[in-house]
Amino acid sequence: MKYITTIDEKEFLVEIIDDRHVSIDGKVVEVDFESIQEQPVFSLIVDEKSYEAYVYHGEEGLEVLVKGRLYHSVVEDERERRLRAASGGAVAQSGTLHLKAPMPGLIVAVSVEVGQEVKKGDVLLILESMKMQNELKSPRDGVISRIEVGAGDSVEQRQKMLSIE
Amino acid sequence: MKYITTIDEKEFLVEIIDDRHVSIDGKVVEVDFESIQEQPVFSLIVDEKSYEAYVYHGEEGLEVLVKGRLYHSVVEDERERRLRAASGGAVAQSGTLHLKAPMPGLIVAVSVEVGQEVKKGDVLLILESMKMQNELKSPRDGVISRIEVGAGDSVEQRQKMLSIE
Amino acid sequence: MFNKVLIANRGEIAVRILRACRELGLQTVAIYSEADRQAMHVRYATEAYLLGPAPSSESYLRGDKIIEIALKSGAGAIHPGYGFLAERADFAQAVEDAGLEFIGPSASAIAAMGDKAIARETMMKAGVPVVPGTEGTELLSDEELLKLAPDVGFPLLIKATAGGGGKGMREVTNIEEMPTLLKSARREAKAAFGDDNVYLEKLILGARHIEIQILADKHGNVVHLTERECSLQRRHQKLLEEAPSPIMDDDLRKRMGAVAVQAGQAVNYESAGTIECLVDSEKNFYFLEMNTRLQVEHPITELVTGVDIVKEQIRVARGRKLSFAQEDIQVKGAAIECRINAEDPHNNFMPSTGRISHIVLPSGPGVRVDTGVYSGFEITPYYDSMISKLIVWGETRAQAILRMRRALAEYKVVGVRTNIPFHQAMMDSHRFMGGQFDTRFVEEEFSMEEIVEGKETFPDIAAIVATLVMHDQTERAAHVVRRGERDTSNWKWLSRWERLNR
Amino acid sequence: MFNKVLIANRGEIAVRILRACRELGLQTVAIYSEADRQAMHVRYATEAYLLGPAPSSESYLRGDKIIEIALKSGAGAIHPGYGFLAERADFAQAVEDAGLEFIGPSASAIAAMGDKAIARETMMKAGVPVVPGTEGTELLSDEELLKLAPDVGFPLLIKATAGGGGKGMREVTNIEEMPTLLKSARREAKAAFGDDNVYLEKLILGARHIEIQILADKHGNVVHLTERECSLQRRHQKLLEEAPSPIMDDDLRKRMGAVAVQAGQAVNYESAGTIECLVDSEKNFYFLEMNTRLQVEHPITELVTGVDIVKEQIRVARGRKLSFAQEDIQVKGAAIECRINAEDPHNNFMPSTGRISHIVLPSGPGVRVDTGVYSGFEITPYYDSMISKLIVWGETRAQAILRMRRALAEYKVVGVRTNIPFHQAMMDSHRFMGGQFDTRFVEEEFSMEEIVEGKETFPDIAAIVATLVMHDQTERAAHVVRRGERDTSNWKWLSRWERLNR
Repeated sequence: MKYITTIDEKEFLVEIIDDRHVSIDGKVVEVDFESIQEQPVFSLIVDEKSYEAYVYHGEEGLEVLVKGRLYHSVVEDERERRLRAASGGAVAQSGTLHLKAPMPGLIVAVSVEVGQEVKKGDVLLILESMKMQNELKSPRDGVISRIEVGAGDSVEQRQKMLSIE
Repeated sequence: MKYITTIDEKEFLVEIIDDRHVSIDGKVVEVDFESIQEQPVFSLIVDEKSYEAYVYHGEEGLEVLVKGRLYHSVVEDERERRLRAASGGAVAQSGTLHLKAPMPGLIVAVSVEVGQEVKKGDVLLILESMKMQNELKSPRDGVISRIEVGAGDSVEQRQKMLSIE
Repeated sequence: MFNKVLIANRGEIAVRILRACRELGLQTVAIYSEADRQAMHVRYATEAYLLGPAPSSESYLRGDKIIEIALKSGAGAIHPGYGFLAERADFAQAVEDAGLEFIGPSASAIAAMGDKAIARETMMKAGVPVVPGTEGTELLSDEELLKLAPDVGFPLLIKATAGGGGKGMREVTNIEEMPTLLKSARREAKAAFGDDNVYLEKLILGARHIEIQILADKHGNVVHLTERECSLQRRHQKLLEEAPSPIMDDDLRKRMGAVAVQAGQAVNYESAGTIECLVDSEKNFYFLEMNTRLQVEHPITELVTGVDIVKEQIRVARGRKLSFAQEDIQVKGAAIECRINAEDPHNNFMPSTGRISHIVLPSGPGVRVDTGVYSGFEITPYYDSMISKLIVWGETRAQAILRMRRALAEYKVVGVRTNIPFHQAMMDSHRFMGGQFDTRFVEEEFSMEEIVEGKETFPDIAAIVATLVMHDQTERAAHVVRRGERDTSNWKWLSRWERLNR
Repeated sequence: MFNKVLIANRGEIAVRILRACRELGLQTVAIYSEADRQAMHVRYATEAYLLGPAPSSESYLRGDKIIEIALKSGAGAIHPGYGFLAERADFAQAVEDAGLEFIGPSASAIAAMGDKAIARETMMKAGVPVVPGTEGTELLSDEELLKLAPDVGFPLLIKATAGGGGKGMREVTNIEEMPTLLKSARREAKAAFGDDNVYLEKLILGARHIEIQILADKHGNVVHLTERECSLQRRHQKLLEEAPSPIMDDDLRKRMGAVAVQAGQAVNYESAGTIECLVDSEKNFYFLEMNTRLQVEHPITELVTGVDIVKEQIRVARGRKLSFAQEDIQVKGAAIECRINAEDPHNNFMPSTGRISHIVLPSGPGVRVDTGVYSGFEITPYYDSMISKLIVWGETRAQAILRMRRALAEYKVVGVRTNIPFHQAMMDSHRFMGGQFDTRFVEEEFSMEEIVEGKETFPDIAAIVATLVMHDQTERAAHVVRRGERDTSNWKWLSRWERLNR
């Protein structure tokens, strides 16, 4: 079985040969992979090097914690990859982005207006939660197309707050 | 719903009135019972006294750990109780008792013979396991009716070793 | 003398105090909001009483209700912990008026020292140097503060008079931005302390934040337990503390200790308290404020002095004399505390809410964890984001740093983001290792990304793990594998894991 | 100088050593049997190598294979931990012959001190009092031992010459029972150490078992780290240790310390070692044996002296001088260790195997847990039953006892029985609290049942909990309740819990 696995924007071609062998980018390695009972923890021994991985489902794909660093992964098999390629691939990137509340809280201030151009990193609004004021920044360049909240509003977790075209 | 709950040989009549009320031996108490997420742990607040209980399935019934002490419980509803009473109740007590290996190990010695009378607490055999020699004692008075293992035998966990009539 | 203590707090500090009570053989009463029914402090206490809904203003800040519960339960004393009602003189007074023991200083000491403006004046009168700022103790309006600001000089700080922990604090670089900052400082102070009064203080650049722990009994004994180094802050929130301070010398320690004891004596102080100072590069120190309560970072002092500060607080509240004298206090080794917050250090330290699906705490030699969370704990947006404190001791500062690295590597939290990577980067920072930092270091000079960049990464390992996990999941879904006790598949899968993560 | 260490052990001690290596910045190599593939030490190490099947004789006792792995992996040193190969002179020699560093004493020191009979002779020659027994160093047959027994006098002990930890030890009250006991002692010794030689020793009644920790470097420095009290034993297995000993005084400590250092010097000792003594009621002491390795109970010494014994072992193995001198060693406070074994104290301490379905470790001030187990860990019958060590420190012995009570109450193990109730009863025992006990106390005078009997019990609470849990389970089964995210039932049920326990 062949997979295209993306780790933080870097692609790996991973083929599962049998229970003890995997090839990664064409290189065959011997793997000893074990799920730890009752825990979301896996032990992987590759060429006698021991790795402990904590794995959980993130927004898209699995989050993998290895040696203190968190890796975001997307695993696709060849069919999935072809389907995505056919449908235009990275189209979502340039479409509308909805800024959702990362946690419930109170809108302290909205720093932008509809129609305003924003750069990646610009502060869009301030959300008060956990007794802290948190600046929410734009994840990319764009134009504010819609604002659905105002200062003083309470928002629920994942509530849409504004949109960027 | 009414239950007869036996805790270490003491019987309690427990009636569940509603989500917040239970009567125990006729006395109504207010209970706040909560299961702790992801853990076999329950929090019970009765009359503002706080109890934390660890609960798991034992050989028969639930084992309940409260304030450092383990309680063996058997919970029966009225129907179960009637059925058991009809079938003779404590008959098993005086029937044949099979001594099973509490863990895998090696039989070092068998201290009794078939036909021998034994008292509760007499050593029946010695099982070596976890690098220790463990004396297995008779759980009650009786006569050895059958011996299925000998010195030098390896036994599996829960393997029948001998029987007491 | 009381034998039952009500703990008017939640989270790790409630558990910390419960442990101290248990070690003293005292009965305990926990209080909880609706959001905290499953919390460790509720399960750990002898008794537990519901306070009210989740928001602090309806639960942990309801002093009236708390006193009512103390009386009803027969608790003879109330320990306020830190935050919430800990530095409210009116609460301390109400506790006393109800005939209960407040485990902390007297209401008058809290009023004198807890109000930052009055404290500054008290210290100035006693001849202790203070950071220049708005003198006087009257409450000032925005208009008055704007008028006084140029005299204090920019940059300056707006600080909450009832404050602590950086809440209600704002840095001001010019008069133009001041009105807006005053407004937000007052709002934050109101939310945190129920009091929106603020004052101004000159910002001393290049300074270190060093504080002295004191303990005092009802018999006039005041002893200091040496210093803590607390310069590593972000938005005026301490992130990491250590004892002793890398810049400390015997002379400075003696001088600062003497001032701290003097400050305590000036207000007939009782219980634990902390004198916070700024120390400039010439080792001049300025009184900043006194925290009339237990500090978050008290454990590092416990580790280097061997004194259990919380137990000592309770002992002196019961009328006992301090169990040690000044000459008994010796600093041994070095201790570091990392505050583990549910915040994403890769995303501007955004708080992270949700359920901790799995947690592994570090353990072993020289490692202490104070926490109130567990696998299954839900982090709500109602309270602050600190989920635990990781504290280590080492024979030397270098060994403490190496041990902290080891402990951070063992600490695993699944389900929410934490600032563990920040602390790991800090432990690798040459500036930190060299002890070369001031209060602006974290915000202005420290780059987590830079330090992380140089480290070895394992994207290939992550790729193999992710692929094997997904592969197995897909296989299972396709074949509907029977789940027996023994699964011969090598990358066997746990149903719990699947359920947890779906 | 080596930078990579192979740890030739498993369980808590492997994790302990791995932590020390990590804190020293050293790479680590773990070895494991087929039963230990999921073990913490495997996941914790930089590298991990499979040794063989579960039985020790095919895995952790395979010295040849372990040296081969060390060479293959590039490890420059081997730390043997305790048990297994730790006191095998032939293994230490083979390690040295392979050009590797053995983190422990030289093969000749192990041979001189590790063999109990030779050790006795060495000590006698040095003028140190020893417990009377079969003198001489030749290996004795059953016939010879039976002939010598009356001279030694009854009661006496059969002890394994390669022994330690009570394995292969038998108490003999008369000549008639001796042949059988010799046989079983030899069998146990063979299984534990691969060597079935035994010797005889007079049983001193009313004695306390007190041992002195020493540390020595390659430069001739030998320092003692004061004593540990280890009298609380059952079947010659230590159950609970403390430091300092309640009977110790400065003079006795000085005398015993001097003898311990002298013993180390007599064999050019290097690394950590322990001189075990019996101390009678007149405070006369007799050399019993020397353990030429790290002891299970080393952490209590670490807590009262501040010295990290394992790190120090590694440092001296790298050729460094000891980081302290005799005069730097001061005892501060008191420490207690409870060995947490998977044994049922209510059922004759029968070992308990099976899966730990849930475990909660105590934490907070003054508490240390050294362990290799976790929720989900399977306890197999292949290795010993100790699953962890709970160690506490207190400012005084009384405070350490109170803290241990608190920690034991926090320690929860679900799925297997443990001896926690035994330790709880011991902490409540007046004899223990008064420090009034000898090596026979646990077996002959201590009754767990008696102590437990006086305690308040909560059968009604257990009844309510059990009933609510069963009721809910039945309801669910009957109605096939849909499992949504939010369950409005007040005694909601977790599917994981059900699965775990079915």
